[in-house]
Order: sequence, then structure tokens, then C-alpha cells
Amino acid sequence: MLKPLDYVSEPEALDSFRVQVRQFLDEQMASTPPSERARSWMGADESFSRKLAERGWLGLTIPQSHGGAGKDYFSRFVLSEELLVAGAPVAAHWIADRQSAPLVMRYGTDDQKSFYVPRVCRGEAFFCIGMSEPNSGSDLASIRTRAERNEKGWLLNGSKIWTTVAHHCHYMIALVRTSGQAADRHRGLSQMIVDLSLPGVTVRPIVDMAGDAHFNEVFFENVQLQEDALIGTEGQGWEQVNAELAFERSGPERIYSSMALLRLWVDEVRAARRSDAGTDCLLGQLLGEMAVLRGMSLAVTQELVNGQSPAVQASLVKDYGTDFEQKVIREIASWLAARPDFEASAELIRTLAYLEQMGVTFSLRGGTREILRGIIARGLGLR
Amino acid sequence: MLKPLDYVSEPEALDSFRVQVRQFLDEQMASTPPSERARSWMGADESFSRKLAERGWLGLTIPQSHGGAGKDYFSRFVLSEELLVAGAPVAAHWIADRQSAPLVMRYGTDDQKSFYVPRVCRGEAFFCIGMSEPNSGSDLASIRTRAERNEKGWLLNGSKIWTTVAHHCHYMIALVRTSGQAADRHRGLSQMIVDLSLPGVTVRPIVDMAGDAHFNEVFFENVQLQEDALIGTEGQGWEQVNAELAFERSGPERIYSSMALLRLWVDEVRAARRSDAGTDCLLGQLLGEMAVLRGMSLAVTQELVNGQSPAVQASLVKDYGTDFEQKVIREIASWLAARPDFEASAELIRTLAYLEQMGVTFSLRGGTREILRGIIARGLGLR
Amino acid sequence: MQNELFDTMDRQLAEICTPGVIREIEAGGDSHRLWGSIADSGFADLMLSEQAGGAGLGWTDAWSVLFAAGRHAVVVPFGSTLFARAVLEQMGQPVSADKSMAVSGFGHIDSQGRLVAQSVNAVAVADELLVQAGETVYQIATSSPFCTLERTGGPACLDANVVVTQPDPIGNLPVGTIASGLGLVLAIQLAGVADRVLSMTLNYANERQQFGKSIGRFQAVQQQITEMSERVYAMRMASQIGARSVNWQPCSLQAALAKSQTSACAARVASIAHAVHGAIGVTQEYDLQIYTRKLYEWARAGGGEQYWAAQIGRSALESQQELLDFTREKMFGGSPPAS
Amino acid sequence: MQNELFDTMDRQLAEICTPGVIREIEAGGDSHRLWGSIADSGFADLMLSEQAGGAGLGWTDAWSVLFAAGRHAVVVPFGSTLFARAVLEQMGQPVSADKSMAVSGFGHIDSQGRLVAQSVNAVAVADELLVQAGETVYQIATSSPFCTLERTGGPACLDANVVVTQPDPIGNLPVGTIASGLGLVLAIQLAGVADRVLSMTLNYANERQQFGKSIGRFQAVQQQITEMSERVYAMRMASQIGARSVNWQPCSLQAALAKSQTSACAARVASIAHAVHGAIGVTQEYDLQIYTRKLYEWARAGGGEQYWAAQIGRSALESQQELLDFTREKMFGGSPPAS
Repeated sequence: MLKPLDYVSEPEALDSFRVQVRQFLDEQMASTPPSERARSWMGADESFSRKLAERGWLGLTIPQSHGGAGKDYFSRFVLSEELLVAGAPVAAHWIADRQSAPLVMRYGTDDQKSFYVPRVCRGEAFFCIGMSEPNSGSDLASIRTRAERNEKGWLLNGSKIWTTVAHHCHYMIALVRTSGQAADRHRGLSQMIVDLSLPGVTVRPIVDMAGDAHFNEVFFENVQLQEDALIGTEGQGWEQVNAELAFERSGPERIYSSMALLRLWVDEVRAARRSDAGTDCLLGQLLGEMAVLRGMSLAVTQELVNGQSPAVQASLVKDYGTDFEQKVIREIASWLAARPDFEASAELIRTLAYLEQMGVTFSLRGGTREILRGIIARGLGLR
Repeated sequence: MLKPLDYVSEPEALDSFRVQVRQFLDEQMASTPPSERARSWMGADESFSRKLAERGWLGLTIPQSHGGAGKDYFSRFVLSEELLVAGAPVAAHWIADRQSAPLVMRYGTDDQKSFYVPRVCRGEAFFCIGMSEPNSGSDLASIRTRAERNEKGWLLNGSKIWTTVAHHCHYMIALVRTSGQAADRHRGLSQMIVDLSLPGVTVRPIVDMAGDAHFNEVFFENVQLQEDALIGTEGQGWEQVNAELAFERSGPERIYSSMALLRLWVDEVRAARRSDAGTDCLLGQLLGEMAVLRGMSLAVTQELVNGQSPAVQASLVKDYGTDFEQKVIREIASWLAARPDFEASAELIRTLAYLEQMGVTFSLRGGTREILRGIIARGLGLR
Repeated sequence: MQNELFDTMDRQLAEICTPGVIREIEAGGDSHRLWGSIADSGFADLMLSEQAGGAGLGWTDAWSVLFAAGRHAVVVPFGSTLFARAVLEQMGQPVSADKSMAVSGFGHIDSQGRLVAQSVNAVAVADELLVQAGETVYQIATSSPFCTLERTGGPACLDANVVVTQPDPIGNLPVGTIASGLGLVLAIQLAGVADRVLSMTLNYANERQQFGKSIGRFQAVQQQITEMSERVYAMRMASQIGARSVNWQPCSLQAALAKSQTSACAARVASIAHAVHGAIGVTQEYDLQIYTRKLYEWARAGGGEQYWAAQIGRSALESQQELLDFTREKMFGGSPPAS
Repeated sequence: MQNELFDTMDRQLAEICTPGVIREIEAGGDSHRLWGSIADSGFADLMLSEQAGGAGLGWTDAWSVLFAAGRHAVVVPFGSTLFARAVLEQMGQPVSADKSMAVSGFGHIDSQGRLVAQSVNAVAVADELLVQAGETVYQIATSSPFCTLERTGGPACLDANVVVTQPDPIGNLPVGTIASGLGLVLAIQLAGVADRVLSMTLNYANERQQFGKSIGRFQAVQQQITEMSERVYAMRMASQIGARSVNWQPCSLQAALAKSQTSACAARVASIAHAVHGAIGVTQEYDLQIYTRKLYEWARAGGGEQYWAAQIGRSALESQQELLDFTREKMFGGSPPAS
């Protein structure tokens, strides 16, 4: 059976760091309305990301030798939590910071490390992840995008879809086929760092129903990559991607996506001095579950600090967390619909409507619920 | 796509029949406590079943030529609804009346019809259904109980499990293998009427966690059946069983299993004059859903009246209905737990606890949720 | 109940209320062409008396056209106009043959004497607004200088908070009359749009291939779509139980049931549809979102599941009736109220 | 947190609190042998001071033994005795070394001056009863002629409504003190028994073959068991957040969180376990039901999800604090209250 997650305290020494971050965010975001904050880690603002970098808050866990702050994962937890709860527009640097830089640190050559990682820490290299393809969906092993070896390195052809914020990014780490056919499944896949400014790369933003363009389709037509575009070992792409998931799924991203709504709702309930049994109960249920998730997320952080790779536990927390994030939306919608006389502000309804629409993606990004639950089931020892 | 279910009125002409049934039940069950009524169609009382027969209320849809009342399915709906809402102990005759007699009428020889069916209508022949086996569970096609042809008819060996009220029954209609092996799956299965008083038949009641013995394991050791034990066509057992499911799943059995609890709870809420937003809302949600299910069940009844075999629609109503029955239990438990100061009677808690424990079987009897949903999915045209 | 009325309306809307037209109107384009075609069809006069140029039909017939309207996610306030016209006639008010009307049953007069109505469905493309506050009914042209709208909802949403200075009452109706009627309109539309979303999801699940087979063959997908279909069937039944009145006036508990039960199912239907569709479903260019957004909006508009459930529950507790009898008499039985 | 305390208690209970012993006691057999062995172990004195012969530990350590008690569905009132003894010592009352105690935090005095407590968990096998009504605390021997029990729950349930004529108070405590402590006891036990039910379900899903493979390979079963495991992990975490006090006094909001969240998850854990097990799971002779029944009983006892959630919500609304700060300070941070 899977190792259980036990309570750990967040180090008290980080309280002053939290205060610093909070003050920065209060200043930066004073005029950002909740409906904008609800974009959370889907909202991109390159200058905001650079301001974080100026303060040394990108690459927090990266060694100082490579431009990072050399801090531990609890520091990163505190920073992430403050950013997410505030609904800061972190999307530009988020993936580079969370998983690309750590990936390069783990699998990269010395040259790759010293080229990419300091740039990430300075907010000069934003990364996206190229996984899904138009016909592969969740079935990553059926990937058809291909990098063929040639005299100059690799020739890349194919396309990727649902690539988050690619249009703000400098690089993509793409999972591509370097040998074999789709029928070979996981064998023959490799990870490539693709410079998105190269000739032959086209980025087409996909507008979502809320009118935003977080997603992209990225086309590669005879894109000539250098030899050193390969990151890690040729043919080991699948294993590398799976190791990356522990980073992707371990943070508090899967707790606070609906926080802008929850906070605004509570503000208006407080202002209207509305306290009835149903309201008290709903708020208590939501805060209770949020606290439990926070506890679980801290416990996963402790595993990272201990040098473990808690991929299955992180998936479990993610699945439970997205469920919670969607519950917040559903329950507040229900609460409002139960009280047609409540004078909700237009901004509250706007924030709710945005999340009602886009909340369905919470259980898509980073792996659909069915895929994730299959991973967890195997991790639990079902066979 | 599946034919939708549309609203139909229950014929007003049946109102006086309903009153008759209600009066009978009021008299018979005056002293039956709710925790006993909660057994509903799992509670067996042979003398009660015979009293119904005396009034002509068994075999309501069976032609008068075979001892029935020759009425339509709406009459049967009214009778069933009254019995179920009252929590009358109908288990002894329920299966004979609901599906065995109709099955014999449909597939039986003239001799079989005139032997069994009038006895069912007189309350002298109670039937059970032999489907699951210790190692087959939901996988009915893997059945191993075997009837081998011999000079006297069929020699039966094997066993059946989870057979409801077998210990009160005279006959079992068993799905058995008459040719081939388990690996042949559906081919080679036939239905046999087994007289449970024959030598070689052993019925072992299985006590459930509530201390009742609704379930049984039934063993067959060289049980000699006559030639005419076969019902329908040899080798067509699987098709016959599936046709039967439309009867099994079409009635209001899957709406009212928690009715004893719902009624007692409302009685106590009314007596305590407790009306708050949460209480009003919960009751309204439950009654609303119950009414919708009732409408859907009446619509399925209309299909039967029209001579259709609405097996998929009936499965859909059943699945939604068991969900509702379990919701009633869960929500009332929740309501009580939210109000530790509410002076619930011991009988209310007893009724709740019984249903909390046994309510899990609502989605097992007549096919697990997963199996049922697979059937519905195919019925919806998923392929 | 899919009869001639339904077929005619459904066929017409398939031509004129296409996803393209809806996108245009929701993006701020002109809605009068679509409204004009619908108004010309006369379906919005279904519950007007024959003397007033209508068809003199009741909710049972209106169900068919409202269900069709739901299936096509009709963005203009067709359903509310259908009901509002009947209300106006009953109140002895003139009925305009070409105006579209948004409706709210939950208005109130604020401390400054202004009429306020929250999140009124589709009011941004309505010509007029009919609001009940307590017993009093108000009618206002949305273009009036006394009327201000503040949009609520997402970027493509046509709902708004409305504030009317110097509101003029047109008469009185029993408290809750307009709320019931609008609730029932939305309930039927919800059932219709849910039916559409189910068909789209079934098609997609059969067409989309993953891991070498159509996703509709995966057990987890089958389980979800089954759950979805149960709710869609239940929504249809709830809306039909709600629409049993043969005249313009809804039976209040039946309408409450309809709005409560359809609203209760809506979010789950939407979320399963999106879970099955995956990322493609949330894109602007794919049509699913046009229909699922209506599931959310109509479920919230005019009071949701819990509001209407509480009306039923309170009535049941007060009645002292045995619960099956209450259900049979108040939800199924009886004749509709005299008009 | 599975440490030496846990291991010792878990090992002991595996020997003495077997399914067979539980069945006997629940069927009305003698419970004193089991209770005697547990009492002898001294674990019920964990929160008594060292002067009083205890270990002077707080909830953080008690968590381990209560979690183990939950895993073994301990039928005698071990957890409530552990807490009650600490309460008695704090109130300056004598603490009996061998009596078992049932506890209720929701007593009230009725119009006839009788002390009434509803559905007191495991009181049918308790020697004594500790009840708080308002601020006042009462202690009664269950064998007292003034004390009558009426059993509630299913046939194997040991809960009862209690009525005490002529109740004698032993002192006062702040309102809610006993309710909080019992809530936390039950929350930790719930987390423990849920953990047990998950292991049983995983084993069964791997062993049971259907359609030619273990049922744990079916996608629908995997999806359900995953959902179950998330809840079981959440229950563990909730109970640990609740048990952060290092003395006998629970932190009230953390205890509220623990009882609310564990109770919220319990029914779903039970229902998935039974869905996976099928019919075998509800039989008397199979062990699963021994543990799942506790999930229902303990979730309901001492106030459930909504009761405790409302305490948290009310406090959050009144605090005017930003929500993350409220969560960090009230659920995570701060030192435990001084004793």
C-alpha cells in the first residue's frame, strides 16, 4: 500500500518571507478585480513574471550556482500559495519555474544547465510543455510528432495541441518520437527543447469560451534543431515525463483555483451580514476541506524535501483538490441560486460565470481524471 | 438514441382500487413499526401473501383463464406502489408474481402454464430466481451449475448463491448450463424450474448484517428433474433471462425502499414543528426527485401496456431510482447529525441504521450498478 | 410529446438559431433579425387567447416549443416573452406583437424607491422587461432612460442587473405568479438544452478514438454518460410534470418541482459533457460550450434548485398529508387551477 | 505518525479485539474481558497527569492509540474513556482506574428536570456516563436505578438514548468542551476504521476474479477505489490537524474540522467498500460490515459534518480575517490553548 501522508508544520521561519510576498502582491495587484484573479495560474503577464525574477523569486529551489535561490520546497510552497491565493498572473513563467528548470537540472548536460536555468531564474526563458497532439489526447504513447536525426542535429515535423501559454514562451519541451512508430507506444519517445523562434514553428492561439487564449496549437514544419536539443536520454522520454509529474502535481495549484470566487463571496456575505445555518455550514465545509488539502499538499512537500518523488501521492492530492476546486464553484452557484433576493454584485456573478465555464478544465489540465485515477489505482497496488 | 420517457397520467379509474388496497394495508399493518416496514420487499410473510391472493391481488396482469385478474400494468403499478410505500412484507410472492408467472406465460408449454400460474395466483407457489453462483458474481455467463440430460429428464448439480427468500419458496427458476463449458459463455444456458422440495436440494440461509436471512445459498446434489423442468427453449436461457429483466426493473421497487424512513422522519419533524430553510429544502428535494422517478416509472408502465419491452429505459429508471433511495438514507442521516439536539425517537434511529446498513444492497440486487450502466450505455448507442 | 408543434419549432430554429448566429449575438451583434423571425412564427403568442390573436393554448402545448427553444439554446428571450404576453393579456394590458420581453419574478424596491432586479436572463437583448416585486407588476422598455443595465455573467452572457428609477406599476398579481411562470419556462428550456448536450456527447464518444478504440467503449466513460442520460431523462420528466396546466397559469408546486429538479441536474450534465469532450469542449470554436453555458445560466436564473425545493418542502410539512398522497395530489393529480 | 504507541496498541488490539470478539459483544455477550485487557494496558490513562498515574500526554500522542482503536473497530468506549478521565482529573474529580465511560456533549435537561442524552455512542457497554448540558457536567453510573437506556441503531449497535432522573452535577466546563473532545475522539477513530476498510477493499479487489480478471483491473472499480483512497487519506489528515493540541484540551476549531471532514467522508468510503465487495460484504459472517457500520455510527455520533462545519463557518464569518490567514492561524498555526 501507498505511504500515507502525515501532518507536518510549515516552518515558522518562513513567516517573514510570506509577509514580504504578501506585501509585494498587495501592491502589484491592488487594482486587479476578482474576475481577473480567477484566471489564476492561467493568466500570463510577462512583466509581472520579471518583477518576481528581480526579487529572486523565480527558481527558488534552484541552486545558487545556476542563478536560483537555493531554498527548499517549503519556501516554494509559501511563495506558490501566496501567488495562487492572490490569483497572480503567473502563467508566463510557471511551467519553466515549476518543472522545466528542475527537469534540465536533473537530465541536462552541463552546457544545457548553464544555458537555460539561469535564464529561467532571470525571467528570460519561459517554457511550455508539448504533450498532447490532435489525435492523441490522453494517449500520449501514440504521439506522431517526429524528430529525425540529420547531419545538423534533428529535423522536427508534426504538431502539438492544448499547449498552455505557448504564445508567451521562448521554449517548448516537447515529447516526440525519435524512433519507431506509433504502434511502438512508449518506446522511441524522447524530450526535445524546441526554440519557438526557429523557422518552421507556427503558434496558433486557441480561443476558449471565456474569450481568452491560454491554449495553443503549435506546428513544426521542417524545424531544424541542433544536436543539443535533446534533453536527457534518447528513447527515455516517457520515463522522464513521468518523473516530471511529481513536480507538476505536487503544488498547491490544485487547491486554490477557485479562491478568487470564495474570497469575494465571503466578502459580500460579510458585508450583507448574512449568517444563517446554511451559509455557516457551507463556508465551514469549504474551509475544512481546503485546510485538509493544504495539509496534504504540505505533506507532499515534505516528501520532496526528503528527496522522495511522491508522484502517486501528488496525483491523489491533485485529484481530490480539483474536485474541491470544482465543488467551490458548484456550491457557491447553488447558494446564490437558493437566494434570488441576495444582492450579489455583478463582479461576483462575473467571477462565478468565468469559473463555471472554465472550471471543467481543472480536471483536464495535467491529465484527465480517468488517466490520473488509473495511475493512483496502480500506485495503491491494484493489479 | 433511446426512446425518451414521456409523462402519462395514471388512469383515474384506478383511484377506488387504490383506496381498497390502502384500507386493507392500514388494517393489516396497523402495528408494524417503521423499522420493520423498512424491510419492504425484502420482508417475507407467507400468510400476508395468501391474504393478498384471497383478494385476487396476486397475478393481477395474468389472464383470468389462468387464475389471474386480467388487469393491465397500471393496476399492477397502483398495487405495487401501495404495497411498497406501506413497506408490506411482500417478499414471499413478489418474484413469482412479478416475473416468474409472466415468464411461464410467455415461454411455458400449456401444461406448465396451467400447472404453475394458477398456483402463483392462489399464493401456493412462491418462486425464487437462481442466477449468481459462488464464483460467478455478476458474470452470469460463466455459470457452472449443470443440468445433464438423462433418461428421466435432467440431472442437476451445482449451487446458486444470493438467492432471495429461497427458504420461503416452492420453486426456483434457475439459469443453468445444459451444454458446453463455462468458456462458451452465453451459449448452452437454459432455464429450469426446480422444485425445491426434491431430494438433493439444500437451502442454506445466509444471515446479513442486520440479522435477517433474506439471502440463501442453494445446493443441488444429483437432483433429478423431470423432462418438463425445462422452461422455454434449451440453450436460449440467456435471451430469456434478459427479456425477464424488463419486468424486474420496470416497477416502483426502485423508488420506495427508503420510504419508511422518509415518512417517519417527516412525522417527527412535523411533531417537533421544525421548519427551517435546510429542512424545507431537503424535503422538497427528496419529494421532487421521488415525483420525477414516479413519473418515469409510470412512463415505463405505459410502454408495457403498449406491449413494448422497455428493458433499457427500465434499467435507467432503476439506476436513477436506487441512487435516490440511497440518497434519502444519506441525507436524513446527515440532517440528524447536523442537529444533535433534535430529539429523534429510538425507532427513527433504528430505521435509519437498518437502511444505512442494507441500503448498499439497493444497487446490488438485480444487477450491480456497473453492469446496469454498461447495459444502459449500449442501449444509448455507445459502441 | 415530440409532436407537430415541436417539429415545426425545432426545424425553424435549426435554420435560424444556428451556433454561428448565437455567437454573433452573444458577441454583441444585432439580435433583431433572429427575434423577428421567431416573432413572425407566432409561437410567442401561443398562450394568448384567440381573441387576442393567439392560439389559446396552455403550458402542456407550450412545453413543445419551449423544449425546442432549449435544444437550440435560443439566446433571445423567447420563452419569457411567450409567458409575459399571456400575463399582460390577463392583466388587461396591451400586448405588443413584436417586442421581446425579459422577465424577473424577484424584483424589489430599494431604499431609494428604485426597482431592482438581479441577473435578469437575456435582458441585454430584450426590448422590454416585466418584473414582479411582491404583488406589484412593472413593465419597462429597456431603452428607457430610467432603466440601466449592468451586465453580469461571462463575456458571452446576456444577463444583467437592472435598476429602474421611477418605476410605474401596471397592476397586481398574487405573489410568486411571475416567478413560477419564468421558473417553468427555464425548466423546460433546461430540459431541452440538456437533451441537445446529451446527443452531442453520445456522438463525440462514438467518434473520438483513443488508445485504439472509441472513447465510448471505456467503462469510465460509459458510467458517466449513463449518469448523464439519467439526469437528462429526469429533466425532461420534471419539465413535463411542471407543464401540466392547460392554461397560461402554472401550477405553483409543479412549476417549483420542474425548476428545482432541472436545476439540480444541470451542472452535472454540463460537467460530464465537458469531461467526455476534454479540452476541445471549452474552445470558442467548438459548439458544445454554447449549450453548456445555458445549462449553468438557466439553472441559476429565476431561483435554483434549493429555492424551489424549499417551497415544496414547506408546503409538504404544512399539509400534514401522507407523503405519497401529497405527491400524487400536488405533483400529479388534480386539475389545473381555474384561470 | 505510525510510531511505537501506535504499534503497541495496534498489535494488542489485533489479538484481543478480533472480529469474533466484536460479534460476541455486539450480540449481547460480556464486554468486560475486552475492556479489562484494554484498561490494564494503561492506554486509557494517556492524558491523565503523571501524578494521577497517567502519561501526561496530549492529543498528538493520543492520536496514535485512537487511530489504532479505530482500525480495530473497538466496540467498548475506549476513546471516550481516555478523554473523560482527563476531564475528570481537570475537574478535580476522582478517576476510577477500571471503569469505562461513554460520553455525550449534547445533553439537556427536559421539562421534567431529567437529564436526556440522545444516541450516546457505546453506552450500552459503558460502566459510566459523562454528559455535558450547557456548562454543567454530570457523571452517572449506567447501572444506577435513576438511569434508563433505550437502544437505538441496528441490532448490533450499542448506542442508546439515556434518561437520568435526579441528575447530580459534578461541576462546570466551558460550553462545548466535552462535545469537542468527543468529536475529536470519534474523528480519529473514523480515520482509523476508514484505513482498515480501504485495506480490506484493496485486498478483495485484487483477489476477487470476475470476467476472467481481478475486479481491481476494471476501470469503474479503479475509479471508485481511487475516490475512496482520497477520502481515507483526507480523513487521516483531518484527524491529525484536529489532534495538534499537546495537552488534554482540544483546540475547538481544529476538532470541529476533524469531526466535520471525517464525517463528511465516512458514508462514501463505506458505500464504495460495499459496492466493490458486492453481496458478500453485507453478510454477517464476512468481516467488512463490522468496520463499515462504525463508519456510519461514529459519523453520526456527537454531531456530524454539517454541525461542526457550521461552527467553523460562523467563526470565519465573524473573524473578518482573510480566508487563507484564517485557515493558517485557526487550523494550522498557533499554539494549543493553555490548560
